[in-house]
Amino acid sequence: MKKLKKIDLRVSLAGLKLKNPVIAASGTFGYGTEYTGLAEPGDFGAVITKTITLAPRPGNRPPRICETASGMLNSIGLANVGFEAFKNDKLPRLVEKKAVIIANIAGNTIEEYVELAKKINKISHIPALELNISCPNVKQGGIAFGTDPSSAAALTKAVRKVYKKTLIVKLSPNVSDIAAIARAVEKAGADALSLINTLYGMAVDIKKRRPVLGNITGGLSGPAIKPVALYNLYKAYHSVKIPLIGLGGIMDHRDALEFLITGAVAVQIGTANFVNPSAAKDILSGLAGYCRENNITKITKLTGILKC
Amino acid sequence: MKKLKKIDLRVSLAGLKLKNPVIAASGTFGYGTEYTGLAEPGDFGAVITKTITLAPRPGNRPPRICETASGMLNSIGLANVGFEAFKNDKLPRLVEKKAVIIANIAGNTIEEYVELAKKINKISHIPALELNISCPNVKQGGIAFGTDPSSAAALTKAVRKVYKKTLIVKLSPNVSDIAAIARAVEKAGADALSLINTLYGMAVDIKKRRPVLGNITGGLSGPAIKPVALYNLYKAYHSVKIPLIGLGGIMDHRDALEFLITGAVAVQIGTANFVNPSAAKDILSGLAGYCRENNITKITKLTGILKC
Amino acid sequence: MKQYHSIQIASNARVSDKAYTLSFKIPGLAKSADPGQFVHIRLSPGSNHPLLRRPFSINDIRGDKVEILYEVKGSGTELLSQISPKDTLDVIGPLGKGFDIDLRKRYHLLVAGGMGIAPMGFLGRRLKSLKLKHELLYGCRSSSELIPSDIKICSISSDDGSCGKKGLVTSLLPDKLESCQNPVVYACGPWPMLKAVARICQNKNIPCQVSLESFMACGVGACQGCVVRSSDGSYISVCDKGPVFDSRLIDWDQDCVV
Amino acid sequence: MKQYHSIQIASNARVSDKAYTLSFKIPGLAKSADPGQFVHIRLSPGSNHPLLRRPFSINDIRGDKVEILYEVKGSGTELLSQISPKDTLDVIGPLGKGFDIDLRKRYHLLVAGGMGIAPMGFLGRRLKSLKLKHELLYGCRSSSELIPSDIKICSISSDDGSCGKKGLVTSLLPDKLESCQNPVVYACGPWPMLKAVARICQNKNIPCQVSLESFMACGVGACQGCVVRSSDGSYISVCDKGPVFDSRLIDWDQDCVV
Ligand SMILES: Cc1cc2nc3c(=O)[nH]c(=O)nc-3n(C[C@H](O)[C@H](O)[C@H](O)COP(=O)(O)OP(=O)(O)OC[C@H]3O[C@@H](n4cnc5c(N)ncnc54)[C@H](O)[C@@H]3O)c2cc1C
Ligand SMILES: Cc1cc2nc3c(=O)[nH]c(=O)nc-3n(C[C@H](O)[C@H](O)[C@H](O)COP(=O)(O)OP(=O)(O)OC[C@H]3O[C@@H](n4cnc5c(N)ncnc54)[C@H](O)[C@@H]3O)c2cc1C
Ligand SMILES: Cc1cc2nc3c(=O)[nH]c(=O)nc-3n(C[C@H](O)[C@H](O)[C@H](O)COP(=O)(O)O)c2cc1C
Ligand SMILES: Cc1cc2nc3c(=O)[nH]c(=O)nc-3n(C[C@H](O)[C@H](O)[C@H](O)COP(=O)(O)O)c2cc1C
Ligand code: FES
Ligand code: FES
Repeated sequence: MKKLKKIDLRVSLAGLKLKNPVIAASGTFGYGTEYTGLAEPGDFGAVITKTITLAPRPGNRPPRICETASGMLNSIGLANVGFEAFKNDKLPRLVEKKAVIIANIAGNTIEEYVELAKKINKISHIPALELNISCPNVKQGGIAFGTDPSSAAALTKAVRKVYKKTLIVKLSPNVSDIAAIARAVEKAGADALSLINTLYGMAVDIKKRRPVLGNITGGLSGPAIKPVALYNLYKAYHSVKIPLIGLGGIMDHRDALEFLITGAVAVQIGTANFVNPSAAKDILSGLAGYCRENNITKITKLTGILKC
Repeated sequence: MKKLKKIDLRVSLAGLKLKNPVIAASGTFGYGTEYTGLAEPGDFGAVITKTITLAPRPGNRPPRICETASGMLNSIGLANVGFEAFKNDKLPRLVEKKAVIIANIAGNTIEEYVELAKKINKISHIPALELNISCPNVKQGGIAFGTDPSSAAALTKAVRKVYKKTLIVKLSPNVSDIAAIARAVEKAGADALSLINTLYGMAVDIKKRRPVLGNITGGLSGPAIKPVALYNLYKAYHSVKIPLIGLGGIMDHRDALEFLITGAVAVQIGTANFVNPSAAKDILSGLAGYCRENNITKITKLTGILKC
Repeated sequence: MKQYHSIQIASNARVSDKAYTLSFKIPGLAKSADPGQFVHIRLSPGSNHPLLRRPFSINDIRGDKVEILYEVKGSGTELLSQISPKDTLDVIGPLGKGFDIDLRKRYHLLVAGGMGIAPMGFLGRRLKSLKLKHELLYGCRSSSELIPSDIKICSISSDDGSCGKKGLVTSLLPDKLESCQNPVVYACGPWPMLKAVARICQNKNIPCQVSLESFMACGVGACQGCVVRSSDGSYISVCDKGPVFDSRLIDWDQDCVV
Repeated sequence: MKQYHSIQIASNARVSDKAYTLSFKIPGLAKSADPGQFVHIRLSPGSNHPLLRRPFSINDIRGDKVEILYEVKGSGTELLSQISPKDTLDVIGPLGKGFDIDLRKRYHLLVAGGMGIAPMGFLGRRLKSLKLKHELLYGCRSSSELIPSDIKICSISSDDGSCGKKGLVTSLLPDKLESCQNPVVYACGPWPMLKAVARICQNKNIPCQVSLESFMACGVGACQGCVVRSSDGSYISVCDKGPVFDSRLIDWDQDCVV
């Protein structure tokens, strides 16, 4: 038997070096320690925290999740312990795990984002920040930052001013023209983009004649949205030069390959963590196997090789 | 055994009377006669034709379809015989079937829509028109009419001027704010709205490292998009007063009930026709059964009874 | 907790109208589980239909075999009922916080409604091995839904009177509680039943533990998808803080989640 | 064409490394089908996984039994291979335009590559009953993929030389065509093979009919999803205008669709 060649799985996101391209998506891997025994932060190239806000948030009324055809809806409502408790209680335990930590944050106003970004900037254990810009912007009348290029740009610019490390902006697919948002955010100083967040969705309980979710509507994730995610990635890849992180419905290494080939430097795993906590490990060995079979020595060679 | 009560399945769409609320969606029931032996136009409350354009269109290069998780992508590219051949060759055969016919049209410019609408207006066998506003508006730099409230309104207004019968506008889900589009179109004179058309999507063949579709991207339909369709319907229902026709992923009567309860007066069946040509008949008997079990004598009583 | 891939099914047999018991051999899980804990099962490994795992209480542990007792409710459990011993499952467990057995209590009353019988087999066996006096108060809709149990039954009720006393299991509870000394109650069943049991116990100042249900995604406290409202108004996740809670911790005025 | 719900499977048996034959009884379909036509099968009625139907040529008709021959390619055919006689399918058929048998031709040559053998059983039987002289030229990758056939075989080829002549089936074709009078060719197999067969026949001015594959949704000409480019540059739907076409009607310079 031939000796297995070692595949170089390292990737770099605008200076942020990761040992592999598989990242845990925000909100699906908690604060990094909940899966102990099933999956470890160190299995991933990086772990993105649940969205953190300045003050703790209780989240939305239950039920908060519901299965749909090849997908799930969630209306967690950014439930989180708030920045202080994150820093004091959650972070130290995650730091022990020696994984690359990316903090994901959200705010109701640009000021809130900026304040949080400043605080995160000071934490030496956190080398990168992901902005969740898909939450309602109260000041702008309920329109999310993520759906308007100029608001997205203004937000990114303001955060860029105070945040000195790797700045990732996570885009919403609930837009007509992802390219416009991607370009605006790139120009405003983002180092990388993650796409996509969940699609707006809803489900109805026909027996109770009520929405299944306590919050009425929620965000759709899982295999059902993979085609939409790939479409958005494809459009963004042809609009910006900064590195892209693809996500949405990735369950196995074949899914991950679709994203890499379309233009992603790295991928995030969300819903798959619930279904199969060893998804990251399985995907990594699948990626290595694919590279081996195809005589590819570095995973970065796959990015954007789509022939159109 | 108790005698089965007869359920009144009739619905009315701004004056257009249908014997039942299950309509064949554009592009999935051809010109109405292709399914002969499997399904008849008369099985439906109405049949919506494949989108018709002024000139015939060859459509996009193959492959044009691809299965995805609980869904399918299509990039047919509005392939159709064009208005003249439709009127002379296709329509007479459909008219023989004695079903309510709704013509679906598209154009590259407002002028093209208007010209087509005028021609359709003269055809006595066609009592209603559905505008497909999800195709690129060349004049406005490639932005689809369906994703910009003011373009959508301008188009609707122009068609409204020349079209005297029931005018339905079919909305795209590829927007951030469906309510804004719905309101704009209502104000511009639409009699009813259909929602949703397909979501933008893409799939990659990892062996060939090529998009699966010849056209690279396509439209996503089927059960995967049902949560997105319900969300858009819910938002539109709380924004406009005109009747709504719901569609997107309806496969059985339980799906149809979710749409009716959320606010639809009628529903359209698209992808389900491919999977099960007797879907319409099955859905209708399922709806009647549900009404019977729940002591509902008229299907119209279900519309919008969602408790939030 | 651990994830066990490709677990071969040992048996899958019907035990009543709609209920089945399924067993599989996982020595590690069998050894470490406590009554009231649950397993989170991926019903069709390798496929994504259904997508999410389904949580089931551990009904019993026999040697290194783990047994669950389930009712066919929707498409997932329908699929499970058709699985045969040559098929495999992907099982995560043991998960959650089980019953907290108070050794000082003189009388341990198990109250089960319908499929709420599921965790009681394991709890009864544990109480027995601890030589703690225990009995089961068991309510079901009808005799056809009655599931045989090893535990000593003190009373049975059924909605239609086809077995035991006609009526709700909660109607038997007050008398029972009167007749015994220093009791503790462990309850599992539908939300309205748990609510009634909790109220009765709280009124009598009798400690009561309830096992709750909720839609679940991760099963480990990461997603916050499975929360219920607690009596202090905050939300608590059922999968890791429960599924067994002190009944006083729950806000019983909220709508039932599942 | 008709839709046949809940069709019980009569048999589903492996016939080679990756190929299976599946049969079911549908008298109406058996009576009305012609060689080259196909059935459109919903693999899991009641579930939407997979969502779309899968098209399969009719391999043979025996009495009122319809038989298909299929290869496991992806998840749909994998599922099909696991289906047992107690399961049911939902079948639409017969669909499409089959082979156009020209009764004036003296020699009917069937050319099959790989699973292209599928429609040939039925075609051979029809030619036999019409007392028309016919033979099969059959190429496969290797003997392990060879599928037994009733038709008189004139030559076999295999890519690896494990059976018949080593090489492509198309390399045997020119000689064969030289040696016979007034022939017609019916071909089914992978696109590159069909392209080669078409070229050879067109060069010799020998009529050639090819059975094409394409992704399909409706199967009845309604969706325009299954088109290929024809030699005049227009798109034609494979499901209703084909799957069998006069080879001159096809633009052989396009990429293979499936
Ligand atoms: C901790 C815990 C222990 C449980 N133990 C048992 C048990 O021992 N025996 C038993 O029969 N049932 C038990 N259940 C309930 C069981 O999980 C559901 O009946 C099952 O998930 C239904 O799946 P389905 O696909 O058949 O139903 P679906 O068709 O999905 O839905 C039917 C109903 O099942 C419930 N349900 C669906 N998905 C979930 C989910 N992910 N999490 C929770 N509930 C869901 C909902 O109430 C839903 O309305 C338990 C639930 C929890 C949370
Ligand atoms: C008219 C016609 C007759 C056919 N007859 C036979 C036959 O007799 N025996 C046989 O083994 N195969 C036949 N095929 C091919 C067969 O339909 C595919 O192999 C099958 O659909 C693959 O399904 P899957 O789910 O296993 O594969 P998937 O996992 O879906 O994909 C594997 C490959 O199968 C093909 N495929 C997938 N979906 C479709 C679809 N909806 N329509 C067409 N191709 C698809 C694609 O090439 C795809 O790359 C025929 C195809 C056509 C169009
Ligand atoms: C239960 C749940 C909670 C989530 N919470 C967050 C969050 O707090 N912040 C965020 O940016 N994205 C959040 N997401 C979105 C995911 O990070 C991801 O963008 C989305 O689920 C699509 O990827 P997937 O299909 O792989 O899950 C959440 C998703 C789920 C399912
Ligand atoms: C193959 C295919 C072709 C379609 N063609 C059209 C079309 O010509 N015009 C149009 O308005 N919608 C078209 N649609 C969209 C459907 O009418 C419908 O809006 C969409 O498929 C969502 O419904 P479904 O999930 O029930 O299929 C097409 C959809 C499919 C799948
Ligand atoms: S199911 Fe994820 S926190 Fe309980
Ligand atoms: S599959 Fe629909 S036209 Fe051929």
